[in-house]
Amino acid sequence: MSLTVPAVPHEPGRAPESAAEVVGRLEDTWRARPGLRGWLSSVDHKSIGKRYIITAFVFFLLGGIEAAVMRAQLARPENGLIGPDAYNQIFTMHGTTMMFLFAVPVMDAVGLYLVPLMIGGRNVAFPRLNAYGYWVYLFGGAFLYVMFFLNTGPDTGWFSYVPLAGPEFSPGKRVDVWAQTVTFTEISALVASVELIVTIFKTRAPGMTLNRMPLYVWSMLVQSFMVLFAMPWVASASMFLAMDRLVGTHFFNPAEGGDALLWQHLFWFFGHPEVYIIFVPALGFVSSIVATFTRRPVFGYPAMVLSMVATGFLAFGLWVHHMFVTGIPQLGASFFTAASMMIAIPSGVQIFCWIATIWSGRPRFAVPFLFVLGFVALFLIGGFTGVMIASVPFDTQVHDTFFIVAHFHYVLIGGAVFPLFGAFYYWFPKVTGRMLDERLGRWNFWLFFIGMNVTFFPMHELGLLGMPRRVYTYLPETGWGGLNLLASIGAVTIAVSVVVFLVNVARSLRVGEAAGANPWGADTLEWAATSPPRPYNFAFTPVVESREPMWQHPAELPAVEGLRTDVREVLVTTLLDAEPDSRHRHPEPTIWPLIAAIATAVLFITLIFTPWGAVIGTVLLFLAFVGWAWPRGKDHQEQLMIEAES
Amino acid sequence: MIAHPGEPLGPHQLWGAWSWEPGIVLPLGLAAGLYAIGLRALWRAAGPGRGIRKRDAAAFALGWATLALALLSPLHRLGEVLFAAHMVQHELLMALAAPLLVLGRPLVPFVWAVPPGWRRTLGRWTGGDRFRGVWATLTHPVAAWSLHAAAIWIWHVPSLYEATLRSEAVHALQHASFLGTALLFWWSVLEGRRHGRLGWPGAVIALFTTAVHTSILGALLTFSTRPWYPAYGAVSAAWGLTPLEDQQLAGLIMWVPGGLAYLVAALALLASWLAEPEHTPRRLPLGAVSLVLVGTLALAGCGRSGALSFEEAARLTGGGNPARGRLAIRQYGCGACHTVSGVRGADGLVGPPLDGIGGRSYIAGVLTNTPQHMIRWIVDPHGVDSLTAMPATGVGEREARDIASYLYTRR
Amino acid sequence: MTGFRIVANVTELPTTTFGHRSPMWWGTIGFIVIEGSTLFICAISYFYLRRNFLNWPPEGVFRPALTVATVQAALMVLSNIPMAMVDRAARRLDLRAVRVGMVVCTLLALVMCVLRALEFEALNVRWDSNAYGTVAWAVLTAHATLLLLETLESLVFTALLFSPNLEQRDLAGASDNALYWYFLTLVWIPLYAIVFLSPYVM
Amino acid sequence: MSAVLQAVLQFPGAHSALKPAGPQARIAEGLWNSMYATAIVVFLLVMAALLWAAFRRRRAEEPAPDPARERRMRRVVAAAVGITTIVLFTFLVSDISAGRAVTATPGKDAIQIIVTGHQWWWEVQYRDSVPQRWVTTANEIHVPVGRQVAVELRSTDVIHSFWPPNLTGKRDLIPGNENSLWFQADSAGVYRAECAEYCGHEHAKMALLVVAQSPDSFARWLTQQRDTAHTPADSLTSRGQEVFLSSACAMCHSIAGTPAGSRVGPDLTHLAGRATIAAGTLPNTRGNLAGWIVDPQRIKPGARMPPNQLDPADLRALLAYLETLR
Repeated sequence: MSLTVPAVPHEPGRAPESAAEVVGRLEDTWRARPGLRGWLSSVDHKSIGKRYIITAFVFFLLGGIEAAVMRAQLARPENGLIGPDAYNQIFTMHGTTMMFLFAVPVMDAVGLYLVPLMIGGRNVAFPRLNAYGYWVYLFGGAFLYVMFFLNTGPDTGWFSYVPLAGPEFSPGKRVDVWAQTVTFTEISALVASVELIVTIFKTRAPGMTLNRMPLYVWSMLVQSFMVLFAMPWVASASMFLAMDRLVGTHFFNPAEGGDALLWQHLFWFFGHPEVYIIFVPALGFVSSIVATFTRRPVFGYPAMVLSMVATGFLAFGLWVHHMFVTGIPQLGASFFTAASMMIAIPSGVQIFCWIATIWSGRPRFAVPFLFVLGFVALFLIGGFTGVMIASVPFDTQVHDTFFIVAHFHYVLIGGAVFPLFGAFYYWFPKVTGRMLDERLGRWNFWLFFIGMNVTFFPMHELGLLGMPRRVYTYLPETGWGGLNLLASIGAVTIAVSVVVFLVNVARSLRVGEAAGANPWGADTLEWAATSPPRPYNFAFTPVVESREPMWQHPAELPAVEGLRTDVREVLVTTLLDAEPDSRHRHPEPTIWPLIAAIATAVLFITLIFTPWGAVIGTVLLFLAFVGWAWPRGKDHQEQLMIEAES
Repeated sequence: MIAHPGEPLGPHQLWGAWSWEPGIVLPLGLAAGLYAIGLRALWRAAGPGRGIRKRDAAAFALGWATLALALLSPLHRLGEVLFAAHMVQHELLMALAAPLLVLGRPLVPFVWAVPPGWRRTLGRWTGGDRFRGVWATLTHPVAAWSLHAAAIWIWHVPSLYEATLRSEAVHALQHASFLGTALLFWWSVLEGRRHGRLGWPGAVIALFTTAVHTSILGALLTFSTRPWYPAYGAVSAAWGLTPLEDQQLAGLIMWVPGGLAYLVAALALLASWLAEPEHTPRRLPLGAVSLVLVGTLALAGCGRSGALSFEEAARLTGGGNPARGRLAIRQYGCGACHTVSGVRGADGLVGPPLDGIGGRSYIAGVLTNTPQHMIRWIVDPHGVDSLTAMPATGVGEREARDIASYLYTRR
Repeated sequence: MTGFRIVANVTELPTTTFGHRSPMWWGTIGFIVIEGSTLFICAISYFYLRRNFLNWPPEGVFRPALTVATVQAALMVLSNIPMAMVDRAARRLDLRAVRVGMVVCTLLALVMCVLRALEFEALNVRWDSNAYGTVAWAVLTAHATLLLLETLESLVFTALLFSPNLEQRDLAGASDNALYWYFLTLVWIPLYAIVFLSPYVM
Repeated sequence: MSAVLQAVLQFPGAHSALKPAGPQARIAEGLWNSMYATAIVVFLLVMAALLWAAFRRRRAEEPAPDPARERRMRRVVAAAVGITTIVLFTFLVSDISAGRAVTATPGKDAIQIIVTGHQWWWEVQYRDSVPQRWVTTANEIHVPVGRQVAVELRSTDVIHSFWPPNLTGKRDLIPGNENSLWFQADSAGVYRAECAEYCGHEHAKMALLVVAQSPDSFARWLTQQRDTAHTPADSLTSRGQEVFLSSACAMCHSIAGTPAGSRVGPDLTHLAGRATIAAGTLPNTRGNLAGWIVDPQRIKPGARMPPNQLDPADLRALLAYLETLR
């Protein structure tokens, strides 16, 4: 890294620090601890982010395998590959995995990796909490899969409607496993959202006012707020469900005045924003990629920000359109339809702004950009069907059919997974220091794009022809066989494309072309760090003077000096204008978050088997947090200060 | 307010059912009159569109009209027989009239509407610690939010709501608390952000959370399987609705259009904030860093485009020090009457707000806006305009220069 | 490769900040939002389940007893006074006052925990009797969980104040703890009204 | 009944939202057609714009941030958003008018049916002011053509959803919440309805037939259904009845006119008159019935009906008896 230090010291009377000296001391102070214990104690957002992304991707593969098994079973009518018991577990696992263990975590994971770099910071605001969130997520996912392989996988759908999921109709531990897994992943998602909000609010580089923030950071800010307000609903609902099952409460038991629809309201109040929690970060990916590959800033920055915020807002008003067939008041239908259709407007604004950006830019058709073009096509289709099912008379026909399956796979795969793959190709060089192969990337893209359409487009028609969701088999006379076979062939194509991706990654890690700091000539701050970034990200905290700092100062970023280098220290700035405000201590690596996560896991898992689990787990958790919070007293400067005061 | 005289309203009587209650008409008329008189006085003194912008006045007029529509028109009588109509009335009060009235910044014209002598007394009184303490507490974002939420939820408790249908006084109290807490809420959201209490992110979150909790109350009403307020049941049939449908409609009105009002407000706030130009790269306000070094608070908004940088302001005023000026504004209590961003406690409404004063043509409606005039005006207001309400505060020439330089940095 | 050009120095910035200047304060706000939502959801469920009953509480169930709960509510409101004193003492870095105040508040929290146990009894219904009992218990339990956690946290924090390893910036924690305390005790007032008073008016 | 059987065996189209046979389904189909056409047009336009924006030929030197061009683009984007809003508004208006037509309340002379969902079959009841004239059947609804049918939807266990796509959209059956819908068949035929809400193990095999017939034949059918079962006329069938009453069958099923009165499983009084068994899973033939009685778990794993190890002779007698239950 080349550093330019002013010949005359900024502050008269203080000896100038040589850049090499600063870097040397930072390397010492921020070095990761060696060995397994060091690995388990890491609080670096980059190593945790990488673990998070890889774990989420493993769950993506597991969920994909489950999807493949389902497609194999449905490839022809009355297929005997797996029976209803296995099928019901598998479709539940697929949904639960993709929603709770892949889609939300992977978006958080990428955010936790990128956001501090993009805003010129050294780490997230609460690094230990970040580690804790990851471990809890890992344990939750691992718990679900261990139980699944023990034939105790949940089998009531990722939505676990009561009374089917209640104590009477689902005895045994299967649904308890689901409820606790959800609680685990809620904790990690909530922790990540607090983490990201405070990181974005308080640790931006000086000068990065909120309206100079990259659109991706905006998207993560909106997403984090949505998580903050949405996740408590499903966490409460799953807690209510667990209580109904474990201690005999009556939240959802109609016989004692409970209510089956209460579950649906609570679940969908979370469940609808959930879709946008997955989708909004993808909008951020798309904006980043579009700007870089058209070599101009995204057109209409304020409009883009406003539409993301509007999407976030509106997402909380639409949950009822998941309940159109439960017998909602007829008066309400047109209100709900209007509210549901309205959310198409901000989406439209964004698509038009991107098209305008591309039109007025000079596009380079690298793989990330291809994924963006594919995203627009697929997301449009998903959006159209979304508007259609906002209409109550039409929705009563296609609700709970394969039409809906098609719709939300277009929205989630087209709208979120395609941008995510684009993001993988785009930021892979930053994370690993090596480029992914373009030729394999094109194969990856086209196979995925074609496979996606072959799999899911026919499902629209299947739904209209009357095929309900979540059926493990169907009769030959229904005439659904041909389209199902086609869909299964498409699924194979998608699987091949994912294998191509894995090959590409494996190959690049070994023999990939070295990337350099800014291989794409991009505009945001993460490209000012080395690839891969050092543990402290930037030797000096950069100062931002525009929305495109790297285009404004391609050779030399303005920066501030003066953070301590003998201990880990970060700069805290003001919320709106990002003016330097204080210096904060960054925690040392520590094993306590892992211990606290283990205690959390003990609490939730034993609770399934005995109410005493609550007592045991709470005591363990308390001890873990005491260990976490207890000051280690390493910094004499700080201790001297308090002695001077008292 | 006479809520329920005689027979329940039938559909055929609707258009004749205007309510001319003196208890409503008089305050409404008084508010309009005061605003008009004060606005005339203010604009005559400061120039049209100064102090209160034309769109502020338009917002007030619109808010006033909404208020009149809600309280005087047949809607009011209809609210006695249909819950849904009553809900429309409440939403008009809380989600439309209240924000518009706040945007109209009525306190400024109201103060200008009274004779100068009274104005001074009023200024002294409102400048007092006790009044300011109460006002600061009531308009504290958390307090205003909670009061408004409490008013909305508590009044929907069946026994209380039904009491409004029986007693005029309770009904008046309900409307007063809806409107009053709504005004506080919107003040903390729309005005509070100028005073550093609640930045726009806080305002957006306050609006979002209010949208959510009112939507949920609406949803509870919509999805209930029995009417909460049986008192409506007797007459709603005449209007073609069952009591339950009436309640569902009311819930939906609170939920969807009501919720959208908050959404629109939040987006508008955000849009106005984002619209601040970002064409020219702005330098990091290093002046702020040096101020932080001496331990003062960071200067919100310093260096925003449209205003002068500290260096430029210092040059323009011939050596004024904006940082010292900021302290002087606080010391001399300018904030008791004027609103100045970046100065804690400077949120008075007696005199015109001083932000953006660099962009105005006249000072005090008398002097052209030059730094020299500004300094002269600050040092000796009565020497410039013997009738002015602005007191001579004992500011010296050097401090006045500092104050002027600070004011020119305000957007 | 991008280099850096130094334009400012931040050596003199403070390392201990309070309120919205401190990231921890924002973190506390985040958790208040999460936990506030959870309590709000319990309250919503209370109203939602009300629709399945003709009478509230349902026939055969006594209304909750008010004495203990009212004492508790009053105590919660009043406890804000010592907590506000701790908050102010922390901001002027007065370690002695913070220590005294935190001891007082921790004792108050323990008293509240005891009162909470009695409050469950005062509900006059079991959680598994009917949905009314379930949801009343849910509101009370959700708040009790937070109360218990806050009590434990206060205990640990008070102990920390007497630790030789204490650093100046740890005092900011007193201020964050106070913020959470304000939330926890003030949010109880509407919840108290819902669980204990509303059966008398609905 | 062979006509019914035939119709069932050729049911492509007997379960399709695109072949409406009733007023509500027709409205939904009309909405679909118009929305589908609009979506195609808009999709093509946006894709054309995107591809043109991406691949248009560019002059060698185009000024990057040209303020005049940015202003023009702003106008174009605003116009596009405006058009989007108008299209959405049109959808909304057509949706509301469609919604009104669909949800209009049924007339007073509509036939009243109560459908109760069970894991995993449908109980159907035609009520009457005289309880003796009530008709209870399973997995089959008979309705007269051209007359409104009001269906009350109930569930005793979990949530199910009633959905005859050719006739109307679906509506959930929720324990503790009463729901209802109405439909009308405009032409005679057999339509299939699946359970559309996931309801556990055998959600896939929970279908119901809606048989729309002329008013006369419907009236005949209803009268016939009011009869109790005939007393067995020969020794084989009376042996069959004995088997039925003495084996596990009678513990769950009822046959009017015999001591068997349990309501756990479907009412079998007129079993032989139904087109399918096991909730639309198998055509009601002798072989299928035998297989179903002996080993239901092979056909419908997880179903509540236990396997029955019957002596071959007993089984034959039982089948013969069941075939008399017309």
